Amino acid sequence: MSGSAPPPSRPAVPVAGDELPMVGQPAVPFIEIEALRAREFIPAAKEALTDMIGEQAQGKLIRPVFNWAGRNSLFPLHWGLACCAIEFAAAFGARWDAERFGVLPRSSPRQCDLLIVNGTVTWKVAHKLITLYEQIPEPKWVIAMGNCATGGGPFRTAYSVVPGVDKLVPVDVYIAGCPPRPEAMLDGILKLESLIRERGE
Amino acid sequence: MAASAPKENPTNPLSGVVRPLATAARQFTKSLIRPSTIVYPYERLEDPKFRGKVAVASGRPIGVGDVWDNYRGVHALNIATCISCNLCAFSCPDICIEMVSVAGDDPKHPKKCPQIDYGKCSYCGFCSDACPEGCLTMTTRYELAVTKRAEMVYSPERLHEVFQRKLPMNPIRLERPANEDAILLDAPLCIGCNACARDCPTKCITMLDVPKPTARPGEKLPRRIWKEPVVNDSDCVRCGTCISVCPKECLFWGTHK
Amino acid sequence: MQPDVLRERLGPILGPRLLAVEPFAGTAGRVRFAREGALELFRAVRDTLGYRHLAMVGAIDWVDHREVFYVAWSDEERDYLFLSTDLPASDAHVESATPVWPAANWHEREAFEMVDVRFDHHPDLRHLLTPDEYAFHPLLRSFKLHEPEELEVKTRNV
Amino acid sequence: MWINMGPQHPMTHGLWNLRVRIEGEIIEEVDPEMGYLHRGIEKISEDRHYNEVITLMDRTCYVAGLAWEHLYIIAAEQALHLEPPERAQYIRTLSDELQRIASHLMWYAAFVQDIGLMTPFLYAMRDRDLVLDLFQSYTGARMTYEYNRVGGVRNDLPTGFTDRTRKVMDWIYARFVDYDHLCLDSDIFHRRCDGIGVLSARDCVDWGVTGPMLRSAGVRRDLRKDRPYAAYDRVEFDVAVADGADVTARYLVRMEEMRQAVRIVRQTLDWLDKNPGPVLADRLPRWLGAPYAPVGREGYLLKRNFPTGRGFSSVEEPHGEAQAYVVNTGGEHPYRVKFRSPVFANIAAAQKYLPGYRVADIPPIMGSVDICVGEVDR
Amino acid sequence: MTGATLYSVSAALSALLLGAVASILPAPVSGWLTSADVVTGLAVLIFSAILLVASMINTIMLIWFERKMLGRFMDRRGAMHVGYAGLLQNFADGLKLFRKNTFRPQEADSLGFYAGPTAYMVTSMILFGVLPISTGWSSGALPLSLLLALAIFSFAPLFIFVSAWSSNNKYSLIGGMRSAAQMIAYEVPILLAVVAVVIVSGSFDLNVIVNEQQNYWFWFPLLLALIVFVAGMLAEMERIPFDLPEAEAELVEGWNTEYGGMLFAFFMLADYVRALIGSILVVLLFLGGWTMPSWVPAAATSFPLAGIFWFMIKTYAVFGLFVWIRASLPRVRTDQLLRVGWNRMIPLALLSIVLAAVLVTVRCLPFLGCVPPVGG
Repeated sequence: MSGSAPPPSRPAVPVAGDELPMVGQPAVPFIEIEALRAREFIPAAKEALTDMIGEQAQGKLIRPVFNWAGRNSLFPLHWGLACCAIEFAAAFGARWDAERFGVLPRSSPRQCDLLIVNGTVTWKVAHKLITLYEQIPEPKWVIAMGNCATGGGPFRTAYSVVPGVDKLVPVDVYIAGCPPRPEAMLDGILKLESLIRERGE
Repeated sequence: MAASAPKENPTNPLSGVVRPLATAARQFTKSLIRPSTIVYPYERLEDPKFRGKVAVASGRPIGVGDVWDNYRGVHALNIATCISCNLCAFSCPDICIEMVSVAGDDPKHPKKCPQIDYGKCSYCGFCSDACPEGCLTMTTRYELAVTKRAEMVYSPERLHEVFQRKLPMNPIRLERPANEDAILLDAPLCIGCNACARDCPTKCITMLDVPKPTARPGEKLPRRIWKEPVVNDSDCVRCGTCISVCPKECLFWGTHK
Repeated sequence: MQPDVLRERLGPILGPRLLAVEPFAGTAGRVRFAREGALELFRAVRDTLGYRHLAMVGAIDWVDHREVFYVAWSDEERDYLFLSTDLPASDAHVESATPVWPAANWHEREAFEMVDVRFDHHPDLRHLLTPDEYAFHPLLRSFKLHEPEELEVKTRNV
Repeated sequence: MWINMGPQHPMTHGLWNLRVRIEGEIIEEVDPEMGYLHRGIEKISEDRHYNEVITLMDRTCYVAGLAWEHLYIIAAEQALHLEPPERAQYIRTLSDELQRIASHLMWYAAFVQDIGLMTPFLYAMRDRDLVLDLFQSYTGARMTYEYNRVGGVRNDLPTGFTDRTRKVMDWIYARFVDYDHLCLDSDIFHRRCDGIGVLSARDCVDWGVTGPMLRSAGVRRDLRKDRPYAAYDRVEFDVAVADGADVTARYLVRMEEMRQAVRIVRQTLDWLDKNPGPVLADRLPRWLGAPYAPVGREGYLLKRNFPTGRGFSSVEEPHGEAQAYVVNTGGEHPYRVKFRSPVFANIAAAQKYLPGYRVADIPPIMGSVDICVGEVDR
Repeated sequence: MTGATLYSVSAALSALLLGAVASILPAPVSGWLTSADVVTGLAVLIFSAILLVASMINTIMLIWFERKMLGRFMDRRGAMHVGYAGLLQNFADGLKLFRKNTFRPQEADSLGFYAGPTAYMVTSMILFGVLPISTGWSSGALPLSLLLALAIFSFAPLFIFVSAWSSNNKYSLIGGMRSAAQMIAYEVPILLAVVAVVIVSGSFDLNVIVNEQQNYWFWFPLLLALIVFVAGMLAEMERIPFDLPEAEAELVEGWNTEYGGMLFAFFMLADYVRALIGSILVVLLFLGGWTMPSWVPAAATSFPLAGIFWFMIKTYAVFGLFVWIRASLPRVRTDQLLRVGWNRMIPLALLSIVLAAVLVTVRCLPFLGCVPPVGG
């Protein structure tokens, strides 16, 4: 208790526990979002079913189902490299909540499908990155998040930095940004989903 | 109040379990109807409805609106007003801007405009700060996921497309301060070749005649055109193009006495 | 602590090995010393003057010679003290400060790998940041970074 | 048995490797291995203009970018003999303190995960995003700000900023109670964190440990008080000190620092409301007024002589005391830039505060150190 | 609560099926096919198939329930975009893991590596055959069904340890050892807490235990035993605050660090199967199973499948409690966990036995009514 200073000045606005005074209008109402999603869900489901039936006609019943499963449950490796890792974490925070898309970070590469390279890759860590990539079982994808992973970023002239992670492992989606916003990362994951849908596995 | 570490565990097992449970439960009841998640593809913080406000859901803030005016995303380039001064490329710390030719009116002297590689850009805004004409600005666009590395390179035309989309742009323009620095001429070295006046992006250099001195006996006059550049300081954007094209290195930075 | 006070108190201990004490904004002063007196100076600075906390050790390559600098903090003076010594580039070594300040350990390892200054009697002088195989010292002026254009060419062939 | 924790391990919060020798579950010896994120920032800085180094500073410490910009800027201004206007000083103070809140919230989010608490991570990230929104509204980016310039700051605060900031501060100040309910009032939290990772004040000083780790050992040392920079001599606040030197004490210190930061932010906001003015120094060398004309890479400055100088700065960034040393030899690039990160020393002391505890104690102890590998490796 | 039960339905189905098949077959075979033993055998098969599918779907929905509920505790939404409200998310996860490459690390022991997760999964799933969900759920009376359930339930640590040891990873090994130590330490208090229930109800048969709770549920008189049982179950299920074997922060993923693909899905699924079974046991032993107290209006207890309906409601509520605890408490340390297990939980459980004995002796409780005669 050595500080014994007066308690910090109380806020002038009545805090009343925790409510922040409402400045603007409420955000998009819950019902509206649900309606939007429902409106989108029905055509999407219809389309998916038509796709499946079409594929089935070609004698491929199972593949579209697994494709659907694979693209909707991408487990990224829980690995923070540098700056982008903070935005990576923020995307799993309450505001953006990447888990909505079934993206759930796992700590062991054996249980992942997706390697998100979120930061600068140095030559010292390069072979470890390759090992981790190899430990991910097939089918697997790689996202180069941010400019350092894409091409070395501001550090690409340095002696210790790999100028782009595509020199080490094949990259499926590049996300530009320094660092990309969490929305941009989610956009990259959605792009990967559509890529899997087009390309198969 | 200065913090003070307790000597022993001040909580007892019962309240030490109940208090956290109660806190979590309180949050649960609050977020039951509307958690503070922004449903990203459907809701975006840069939507006008959030602008100028603290976005609120169920009485809780989920984001501060009005933050997008200043955001540094993809550039927008107005090719029409670009003067090819090269300042953006010079000021880029990451060397991601390259001046490339765009198809223009004059096929003989194509205009050079910036091409930006977003795989290298660090979005620092130095280029748009340096742009003297305000034709290169940064917009709020940030979704840049591509499947091929080459798609990250935005040609001037593509940047112009972004400009035409009329996205919200960074409104904070910096005042160009009174600048004492000027292009000075080391007159005896000049040969009057007109290179500076020809390449000046703002055409603020005019070549004025200088009187041809009469040669004294024994003295050999230099072979040159008897003109000298004069810089109009109020129009000059201080891009330094003239200095770099000068074959005799007779132009330099300085201040008027 | 003013520079002249520093000179008065350090002078008798170091003698001629104390080269100069210059004022340096933001610190109590910049003490320049010859490397032979390193350990005595460190001890004196820590025990006599009370600069118990070593904040930073670094090295600069001045092409013809190398400079090693130490920054220490005193809780009583509430100020930093800047020590620096010049070493010839051909034979850059100085006594390690680890016996006096344990905190110097990693700083000296870093200075060793970056600017190629050897610290005598250092307990564990190996690379800290770069892999052990790196034979070059990046922060030497003679070491040049890749040119960006050159890098493009180089990586395109990979 | 030696086990490697890292470079890919949930405990590390960054790219480093903690090699631990254990006997049963007891730690016998540790050997931190750094350098996996060494990007040569000091070397690259030698090839950049004074203002362009700022873009590297944000990436050096990615959780406290503005504090590191401030650190570099003070040293660079001293080396270049420039003085920023007073309003810029206040804005920098404001930025530093907002950054302290954001950084400590990030620390809190990472730390609670280390002891197995899942929920507060989300709460802290949610509230941190509000602070980042404030940053975005005046610097234009969430994490890499590029806001400070040699001689001031880039732009003034936008209209309505102070009101918004006050509201967000009120909200966050009320949230700290929730955080304490989930941690400090939890019996298991005390069982996990009390009395582990003890590093006495004497060892702290010997090993160069600074920041909340030092203050948790009862040492009242804060550069903002001892050696005020920017506008810290004109605002009122208290130094958060705790005794115990363990993980709980560090938690208390950081929580108190966030409260004090809110206090400082409110004071600077009041001052900024009343005192408009310029935010960038008038007479900058042409090549420093970044927006106005860069100097180019070919060296147009050769025909002019600029003053030389050395700059040394030291600021209290969220992790501790950071130092910068900038040598200006009259060129357009700094001759040498040297940074010292507080985390560098705090990790180096791991061989002092880890042995003797259990493997399960490593995450809370290392979590309480608040590691940002970017600034250690640079 | 009479009428069609799951077993009677499957018996009828079996008889129908066999009758149809027998009608087109010659006499000796058809006679054998329609004999009581064969019909019963097929009925059991059908019964278990239905049970398996139902419990699988239930487990997967339980994961969805946890993810959504955890999301609300954390002020976020949880899985949401796969299927409506994320209902299909876990099916996608399961299918994806099924599709992934199965592999074995080079140094891993082949037998243990493959057998461990499989056996873990199977022993967990078998339990559903033992636990009664509603009246007449299973045909035969199992007089010692509670003991059987607990015996199978506590079999799992062995397989965890086997798979952890055979995957040849330091983190797995530490996790496996922790898991074994922790499960053994919490076996004893769980059994002792169960003894209290057995004393009051007078039987090891779960059906009887539930029927004993017609008048009042056991949670109130046996609150102490309930607390011990829930804490022990948390440890058995390896959930926060007792999820040390998988402690993410220090042991990367604990004993399943080296597992991926289908084997990992086995672990994941078996974990939630165990969580479901833990909740079911709590409901059966302390919350009256499928019964409702007599003061509840008859309309609420007599509609078709009311027993299963109430049972599921209670099970999910209990599981919600586990999620709530997970959302708000940190993880304890191994030594603390074991100390609490041996030094605190066992005395508490012993005390609860004494209380149960007193209860049986006194027989009547104020406001609650009397205990039915022992063995009834």
